Amino acid sequence: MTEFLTAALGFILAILAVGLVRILRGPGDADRMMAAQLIGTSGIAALLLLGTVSGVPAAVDVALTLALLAAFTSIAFVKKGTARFETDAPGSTEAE
Amino acid sequence: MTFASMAFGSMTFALALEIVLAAVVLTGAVWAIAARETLPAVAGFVAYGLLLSLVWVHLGAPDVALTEAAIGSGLTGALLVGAAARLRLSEVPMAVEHPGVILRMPAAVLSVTVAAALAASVLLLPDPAPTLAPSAAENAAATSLGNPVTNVLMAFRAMDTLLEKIVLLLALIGVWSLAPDRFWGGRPGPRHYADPQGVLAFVARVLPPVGIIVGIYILWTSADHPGGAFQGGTILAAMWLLVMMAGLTDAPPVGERRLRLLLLAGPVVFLVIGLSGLAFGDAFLAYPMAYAKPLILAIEFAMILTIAVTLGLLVAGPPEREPGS
Amino acid sequence: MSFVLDIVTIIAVSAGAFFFLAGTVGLLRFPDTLTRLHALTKADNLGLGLMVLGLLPHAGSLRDGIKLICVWLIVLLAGATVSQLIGYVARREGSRP
Amino acid sequence: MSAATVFGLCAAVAVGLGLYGVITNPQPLRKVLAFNLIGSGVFTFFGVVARRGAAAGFGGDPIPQALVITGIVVAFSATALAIALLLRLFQATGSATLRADASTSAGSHPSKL
Repeated sequence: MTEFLTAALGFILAILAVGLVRILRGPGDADRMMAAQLIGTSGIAALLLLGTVSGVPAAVDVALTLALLAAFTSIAFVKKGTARFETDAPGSTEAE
Repeated sequence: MTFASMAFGSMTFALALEIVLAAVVLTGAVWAIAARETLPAVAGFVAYGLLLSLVWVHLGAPDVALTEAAIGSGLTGALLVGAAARLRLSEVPMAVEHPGVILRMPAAVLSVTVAAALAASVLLLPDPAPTLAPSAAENAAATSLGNPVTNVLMAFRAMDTLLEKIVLLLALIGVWSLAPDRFWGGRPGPRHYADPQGVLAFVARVLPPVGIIVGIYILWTSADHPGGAFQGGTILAAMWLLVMMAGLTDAPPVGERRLRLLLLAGPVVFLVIGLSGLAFGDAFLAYPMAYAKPLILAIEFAMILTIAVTLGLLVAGPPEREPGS
Repeated sequence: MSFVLDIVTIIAVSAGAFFFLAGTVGLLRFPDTLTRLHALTKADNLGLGLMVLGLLPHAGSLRDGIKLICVWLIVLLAGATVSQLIGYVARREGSRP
Repeated sequence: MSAATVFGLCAAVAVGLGLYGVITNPQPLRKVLAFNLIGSGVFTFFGVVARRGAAAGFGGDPIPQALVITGIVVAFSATALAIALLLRLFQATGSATLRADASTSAGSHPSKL
């Protein structure tokens, strides 16, 4: 069973790497944000698998923290990353 | 070693996984350095931090994994994103400044040398490794806490933790002191606005209650399981910042008395308990054996509030609006 | 009993991995931003949900099981929100191919 | 080769990458980011030392682990301070460059920093 879960973990890590490439290439902000979202979710999945594989039950607590902080950071990304559309951030009023 | 009990075949399987994990971590790191624009670089850094917390879990350090996930990746990421968004204007002329080969070559040589020296020292680490784990285990009974890391942070090396709290406050004073005189005492950062019926306002109403429960749980469980006031406090800070980002609340004026009291609560409780150790016990920060656990929990509960407020204000930045506006 | 649970784990984790794969392929290959967003939500909601389902039999205690489900619910809520915000960004950018 | 060794080498590379970024990247914000990378590499190195010291039923030596937790928090406060300085520089001079000759280019009011 451990072997199967380890293989699944390797697979998820590979997916995460693909997401990394996607952020690098873009092209648009929206695509980058989507890739970041995918990285967050697959990172959490990898963490849960890793906790089971290496026998660290506290990995679930780490996953809880990560889920909350990933939500916070993605929202910050989407909000601040697009601040040029908004009016609430001085210094970021560049034209589209 | 988790995998030591397995057959040789699985051993290489586990090793392959570790190499894959290390490779993905380094992909994030390369990209945080090499990306042309700042925002993708920050995204790379956040992904790197996320993966690093997997590494920490694998290294048998879930306490550090929690800290890395919460502060190292999440909150630092939010801080960098905010700064990157504000500096976007200045990015265009910066591209011209890119250093030439003359600077890059020696820099590369230096970096490779440092990395090689570190790698060599990893390979040459003494065997058997020196460790203080047995003495940490022997003295664990003194506090009746089950989590060795909390023991080290709150009892054996409590002085470090107290000073670290003071470093956080000093950093906040440093950030605030950068405000122009006319804004002193005002509210930090710009006021955020969002559609009160929108999705951002919705999530800022639903997620924080969950986050507050998780944050307090992470603190509560730290007596016997991985967790702690920093990790819990960071979650609380993130939830507070989320509510601010959605425009549901505004950052408090930095001159407010209640805010100042909250900022001082943690270090003061810590100091008072530490000094009473001097009076009733053997030394500064020595807890009487029978009350060690309740005292440590009292300090941690006072600290989680202070940490949450301090971290939140550090991300919010210096005051940018005139007091009373 | 443990054999049945192992089967559940293998099926659910494999299915979860499949949805992650599908989401990623969609993110790479679909023609425009909004369809890519559609692909992404599959990985988010179903992929992680199935993974959590598959790992539930391995949870050490009831508390760990509840926490696992909480992780999924938080990701679900955050994913739904962020997807909407990304959709807004995509509309502002115009649907670039 | 054990898990500790693999991640130790990973930490060494992260420090090298961060150092390169600090030296070569002209943007101060990217320097701050690269400096954080160096920091996390050093922390991982500590984690490897802690892992190798696993004894007495603990997954690792708790003392370096506690040191790293303190380190991460201090690194965060230093980063927050650096970014506040940087944003103030941007506010005061209209640009966020470290070049001495560029500091007056678009200045609104060279403030008392």
